Amino acid sequence: MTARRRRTVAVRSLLLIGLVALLAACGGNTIEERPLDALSPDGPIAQAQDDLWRLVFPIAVVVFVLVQGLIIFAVIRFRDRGRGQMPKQIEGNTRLEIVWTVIPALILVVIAVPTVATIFELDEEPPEDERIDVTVVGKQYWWQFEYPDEGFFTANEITVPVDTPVYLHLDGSPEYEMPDGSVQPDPEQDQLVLHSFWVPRLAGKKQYMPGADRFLTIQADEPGRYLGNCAEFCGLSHANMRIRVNAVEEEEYEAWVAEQTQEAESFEGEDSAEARGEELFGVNCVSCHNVDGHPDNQGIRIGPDLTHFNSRPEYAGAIFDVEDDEQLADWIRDSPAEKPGSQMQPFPDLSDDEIDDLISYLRTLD
Amino acid sequence: MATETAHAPQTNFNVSNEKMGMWAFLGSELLFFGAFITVYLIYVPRTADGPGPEVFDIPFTSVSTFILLMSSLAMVLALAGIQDRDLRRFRTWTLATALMGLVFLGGQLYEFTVFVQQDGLGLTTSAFSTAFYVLTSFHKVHVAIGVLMLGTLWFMSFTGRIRADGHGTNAVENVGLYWHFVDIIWIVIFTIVYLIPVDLAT
Amino acid sequence: MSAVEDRQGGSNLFRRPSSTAGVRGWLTTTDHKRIGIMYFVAAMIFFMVAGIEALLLRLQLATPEAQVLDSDIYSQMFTMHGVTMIFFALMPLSAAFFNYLLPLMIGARDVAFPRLNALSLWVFIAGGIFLYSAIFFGGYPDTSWVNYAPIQEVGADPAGYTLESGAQSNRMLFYSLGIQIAGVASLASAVNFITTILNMRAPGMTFMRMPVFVWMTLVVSFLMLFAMPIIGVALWQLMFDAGYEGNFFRPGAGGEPILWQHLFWLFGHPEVYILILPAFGIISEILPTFSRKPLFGYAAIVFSGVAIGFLGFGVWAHHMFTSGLGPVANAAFGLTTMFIAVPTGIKIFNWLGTMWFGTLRYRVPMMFAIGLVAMFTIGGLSGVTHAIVPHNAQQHETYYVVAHFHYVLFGGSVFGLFAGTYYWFPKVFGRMYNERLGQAHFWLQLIGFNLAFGPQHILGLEGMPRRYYTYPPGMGWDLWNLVSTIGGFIIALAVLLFVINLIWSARKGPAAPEDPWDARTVEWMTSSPPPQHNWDVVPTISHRDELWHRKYTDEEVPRPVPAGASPDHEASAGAEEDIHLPDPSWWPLVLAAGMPIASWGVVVDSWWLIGAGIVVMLFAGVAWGNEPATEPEHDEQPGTLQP
Amino acid sequence: MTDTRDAEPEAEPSQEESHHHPSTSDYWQIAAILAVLTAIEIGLYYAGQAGLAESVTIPSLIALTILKFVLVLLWFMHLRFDNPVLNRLFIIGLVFAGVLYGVVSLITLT
Ligand code: HEA
Ligand code: HEA
Ligand code: HEC
Ligand code: CUA
Ligand SMILES: [Cu+2]
Repeated sequence: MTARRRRTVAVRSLLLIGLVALLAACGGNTIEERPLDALSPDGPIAQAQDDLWRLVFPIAVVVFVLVQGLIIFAVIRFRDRGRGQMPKQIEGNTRLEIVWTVIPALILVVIAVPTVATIFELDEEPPEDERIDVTVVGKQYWWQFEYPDEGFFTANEITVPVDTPVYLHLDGSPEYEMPDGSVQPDPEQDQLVLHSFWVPRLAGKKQYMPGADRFLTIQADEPGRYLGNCAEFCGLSHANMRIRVNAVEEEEYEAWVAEQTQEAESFEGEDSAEARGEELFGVNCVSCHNVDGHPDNQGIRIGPDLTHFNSRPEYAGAIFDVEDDEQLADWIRDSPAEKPGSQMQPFPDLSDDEIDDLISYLRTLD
Repeated sequence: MATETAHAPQTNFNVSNEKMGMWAFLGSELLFFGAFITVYLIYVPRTADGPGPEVFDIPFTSVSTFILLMSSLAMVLALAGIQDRDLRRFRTWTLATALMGLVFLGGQLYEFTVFVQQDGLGLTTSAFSTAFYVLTSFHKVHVAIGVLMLGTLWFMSFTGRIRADGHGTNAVENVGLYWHFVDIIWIVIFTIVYLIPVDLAT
Repeated sequence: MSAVEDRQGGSNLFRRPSSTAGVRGWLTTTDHKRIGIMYFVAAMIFFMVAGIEALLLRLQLATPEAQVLDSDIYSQMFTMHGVTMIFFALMPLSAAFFNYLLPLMIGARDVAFPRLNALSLWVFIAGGIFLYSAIFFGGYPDTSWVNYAPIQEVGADPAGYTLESGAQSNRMLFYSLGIQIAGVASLASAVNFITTILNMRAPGMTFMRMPVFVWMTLVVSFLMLFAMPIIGVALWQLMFDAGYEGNFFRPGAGGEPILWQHLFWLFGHPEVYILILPAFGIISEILPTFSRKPLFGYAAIVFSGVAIGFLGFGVWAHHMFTSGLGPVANAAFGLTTMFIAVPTGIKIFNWLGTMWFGTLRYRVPMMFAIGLVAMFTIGGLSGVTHAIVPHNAQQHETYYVVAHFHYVLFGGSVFGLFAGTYYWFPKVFGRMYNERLGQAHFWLQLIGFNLAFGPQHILGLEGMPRRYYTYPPGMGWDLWNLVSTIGGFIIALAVLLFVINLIWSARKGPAAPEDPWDARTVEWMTSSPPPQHNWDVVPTISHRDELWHRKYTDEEVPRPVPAGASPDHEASAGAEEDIHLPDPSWWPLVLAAGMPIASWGVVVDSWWLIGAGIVVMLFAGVAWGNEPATEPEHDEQPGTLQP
Repeated sequence: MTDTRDAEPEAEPSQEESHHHPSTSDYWQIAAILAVLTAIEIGLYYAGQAGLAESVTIPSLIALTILKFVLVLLWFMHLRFDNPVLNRLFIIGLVFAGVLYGVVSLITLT
């Protein structure tokens, strides 16, 4: 092949690759195929953001095609044909300079105006009586959610009604009401680091900033289970800190809230696996985990609130399936081995039976 | 240095390389101290229930500020000395400058011990204290380096690298620039770190 | 060098070394050309190390839930990859070009401060050695090259069930001190190059006759002059927080974590222009040479470069759009960011104008230069889409951003620096590189690069976050990650060809003439390689493309000047004798060595070691000030005491 | 680090700055003015303690500081007499520092 042939072939194959890539990116965006796709909005906030993309991306493509086209044209047309000819020594052209200063500037104005408008639009706070408030705390490496109006906690997964703005308060200096009525700062207040809350199909992300307050609105159009991730590097398990947003119809949401506000069943005095588990839990676990209704509960929130642990399909930053007994046993025995950097201490001294008992107890927490 | 410049100061701007380099460096230093001063200003109220700027001893600091200010005069007189080909005057004022610098440093260090021991303002007490100590310590480091350079200049006047015929004036001038710069930074620090915050705090 | 041999060292402690031969000659050299070569070699080594780190990352990401690296190692690898590439590969590579070419291009015999120049080199190398010694102190930094506070207070694993927490704070110290040291080197270079360009141009070399590469060096030097102190402050603060329980970024004690982001990006954004402008300068030399036309719109290219440098200080918060700065700040920074596309576009179009109607010769430097124009544009356009603030919330911290910055950094800076390496190789080594191998390198790199980073656009928009050591299957990410990994390895192969070509050609390549490319600027007027004193007679400049005007007539379609090129050897006989070259010195090396010593002291918390390092530095500094000139000035008697 | 060696050692200072060399008595006068300004600053501080409004003390303190800053720069550091290129190097730094840190404070404090 001559150098030129080689070049054209290379250029063509590059274009082909680009095209295939583009097609692959556009096709198959259902939530099953691409659960985290940032270009498939399923709510008004993400939609507003996406509208801008749909304006800007084609413009970028046009500029791309123009510049690459000019390059390819020049490369082919003005190649040295070996005739030893010397080109004219052109130093510049003021009119051209003005053209390619002004036109890009105008294009940018076209982009800038809707961008600024959308920035301010999205900054608006949804009216208090139409929204649901959720307080979010990013921990190393899981998310704590509190429904302040209803007064319960959950971890990694929230349930929200569709078509309702959910106003997230990313609370950098969390405080809790203890069982004795006092208000205490988060026990890990000094250990907080940055995280970023991101559920692509519902809204763009927002940093969780220790010591400060940040707010983010999300909203879903359709019922569904929307996936999300922590998007700011936060340590060893940054990749294992997922988010689930369960959007449901209004009635279903009410039922869920009613269930979540229930206390856990107590087995005190019984002689069963659950009762033994409850006791073991009191000895080993309540120092970190809150379980409303547990006889020894101290209201401590170092680990996730487990009152309704079994109602969540996944746990530990939503990386493990809750139904897998064996995995859960491993988790309790040595969680840092299962999830790097887990802040839950290993329990090497618990026997297999004890762990089974604990699991039996955990199964009642739904 | 290339020959063509060795005989006549044929630089494009007719300014010695050293002097130009020094000014560029000082421009960069403005960004350095600027950042520390900004952070300090933001952190003045962040005392985390520890002591705040009210612990500053303004009369004491005023005296050391005055000494540093006057050291700038001494410096410029040392330069005038060498420019007038008067080696003795140069030595005297250089030494005076260095000594005033040392007195300033001593005063500052003494003040630190008072803050730490009597007022309980440690480096780790609060964002305010960390910002205060680190800012003023970096200034001190600059003063200390300046004192060393002055000492070196003084020494050089005995080894023949600074001479009564004006040889070495360049070096004196550049050390002088550095010294005055350290002084003007302190002029700013004195007002912004000491006078205004204390005023606000009381 | 005769000037050096008849030196008179004096009998005191501060003797100057005399030999320019052997290892010792290299260690003590103050010759900007040798320093440039050492910069290049050291930076290339760091480049390969960082590249291998990248390959490890790519291996781990090739398939979902792979087990090549665990989370801890993965974090260390991407942090070191980023830090090394930015601070120890690309910045020093640019410095290598500045060093070697700047004096040649402005017609000087050396830089303004030759010993300071040597200091920059050794400090940079000392910093790299220090950073990589972290392996002996509990591992490499592992919290990304941006290291967002307050993670320095906490570490990647505060409970310490997986990592030892002592080791973690050491890692933070290596990050802050390692970059700090590299920063000192950059700051010193900045002062040096600014002074050199402003003060030491050859007769007739006015500002508007300076080659664009020199202009870009000037702009980059100013960017470094004003950006390095900012990161310096941030890193000191980080050090006090991580090593001495300071409270700069500790929210509990009143610190503001967001201040770190401000300071980091106040430096960080100018930094990215520090990385790209040298490449822009390089291709502004190459495109005209291989198009046989003057640069189109010289003034526009120069001023847009200055404008980019200036605006570059006003856009830093575009890295912080999701950190909650509020709509006003977001809008303002979104706008300034977008409008940087205007001066950059001016450059792109003027380069196209340079090629237009030219006679383009596709030698390897030209191919890389055109590659830069094409690839950088892609990266620039994705940069503009980042500036769409509301949608940035979807893009931020995803592979879409990773794709953006590899397109500008690799597709821009690396392509440009490689172009420059091929272009000036004959000048530096007096030998030609292998053209066919070079072309193979280009095509492999172009393909590998697009395979590696093109798919990352898609990955990012499909929601794949950055800095994830693993990802589950079923996200639609599997294919493109695999493609990206394959691309990464193709790049490695390409770079391997490059390195082989350089090493082989430097020894065995055919001899190169003075001016192999029929070039336009004065560095091609001296011999290849240039003599130590660069010029026998310093050229007098009367045109922008001085050499071209000496070779060709001023007609619209130029013809060779009958007398032929008039390089300046004629008058040279005997000129060498009175050229006073900068003399070798040990003190830059010694002074640089003090820095890692003191820094290790901070890491192991030993005041003794810190003190020792400081003493070494002070001693070297004083010795530096008192070092005798080897060539005694006629009226000086060093060593004699004066009353 | 001042570099005494790599310089052109005989960059005759007289040639460079021969224009107007301030005399030593100029220096003493400037120093006296600086001393007086400092005294006023301290006085202002005490006036503030004694109840003078912040809106008076703080702006005047800042103004006095700038005045001292400029005096040292122009006279002791010879900017008044030297080549303007030096001036510019410093002023660019000053402007950058002022604007950039001003914006950062503004964003952080609001
Ligand atoms: C060489 C380095 C380099 C260069 C030159 C650039 C250039 C640009 N960058 Fe990039 N950037 C980085 C390196 C670089 N960047 C890095 C390393 C990061 C990530 C850091 C990290 O988080 O780790 C980053 C991240 C980054 C972000 C943050 C993304 C995020 O984290 O959310 C943004 C946001 O606005 C951005 C924007 C831009 C813009 C607008 C340009 C512009 O300068 C580009 C201008 C060029 C063009 C636009 C193309 C040519 C122009 C034309 C052909 C004219 C016509 C065009 C139009 C009308 C549009 N960059
Ligand atoms: C100057 C800039 C630069 C350059 C040139 C590169 C080059 C490459 N980068 Fe770069 N990268 C960054 C700067 C750069 N990177 C930065 C700043 C980050 C962010 C870090 C952070 O998040 O903190 C990053 C992050 C980053 C990530 C994201 C990691 C993550 O977020 O989890 C990835 C992943 O694919 C990646 C891949 C690569 C690859 C494959 C190359 C290749 O192009 C490298 C090619 C080079 C070589 C391969 C060397 C040649 C080797 C030889 C000749 C020897 C042959 C040896 C063998 C084949 C074994 N980089
Ligand atoms: C040192 C404090 C601590 C103790 C003691 C502790 N845990 Fe945990 N636990 C945690 C933390 C922290 C997490 C979150 C880990 C993560 O997801 O990264 C956690 C998570 C869990 C989870 C997953 C919760 C979810 O929804 O994601 C379960 C289940 C659990 N712990 C059970 C137990 C049991 C059973 C015990 C007692 C045997 C126990 N923990 C003791 C701190 C603790
Ligand atoms: Cu939390 Cu990343
Ligand atoms: Cu940027």
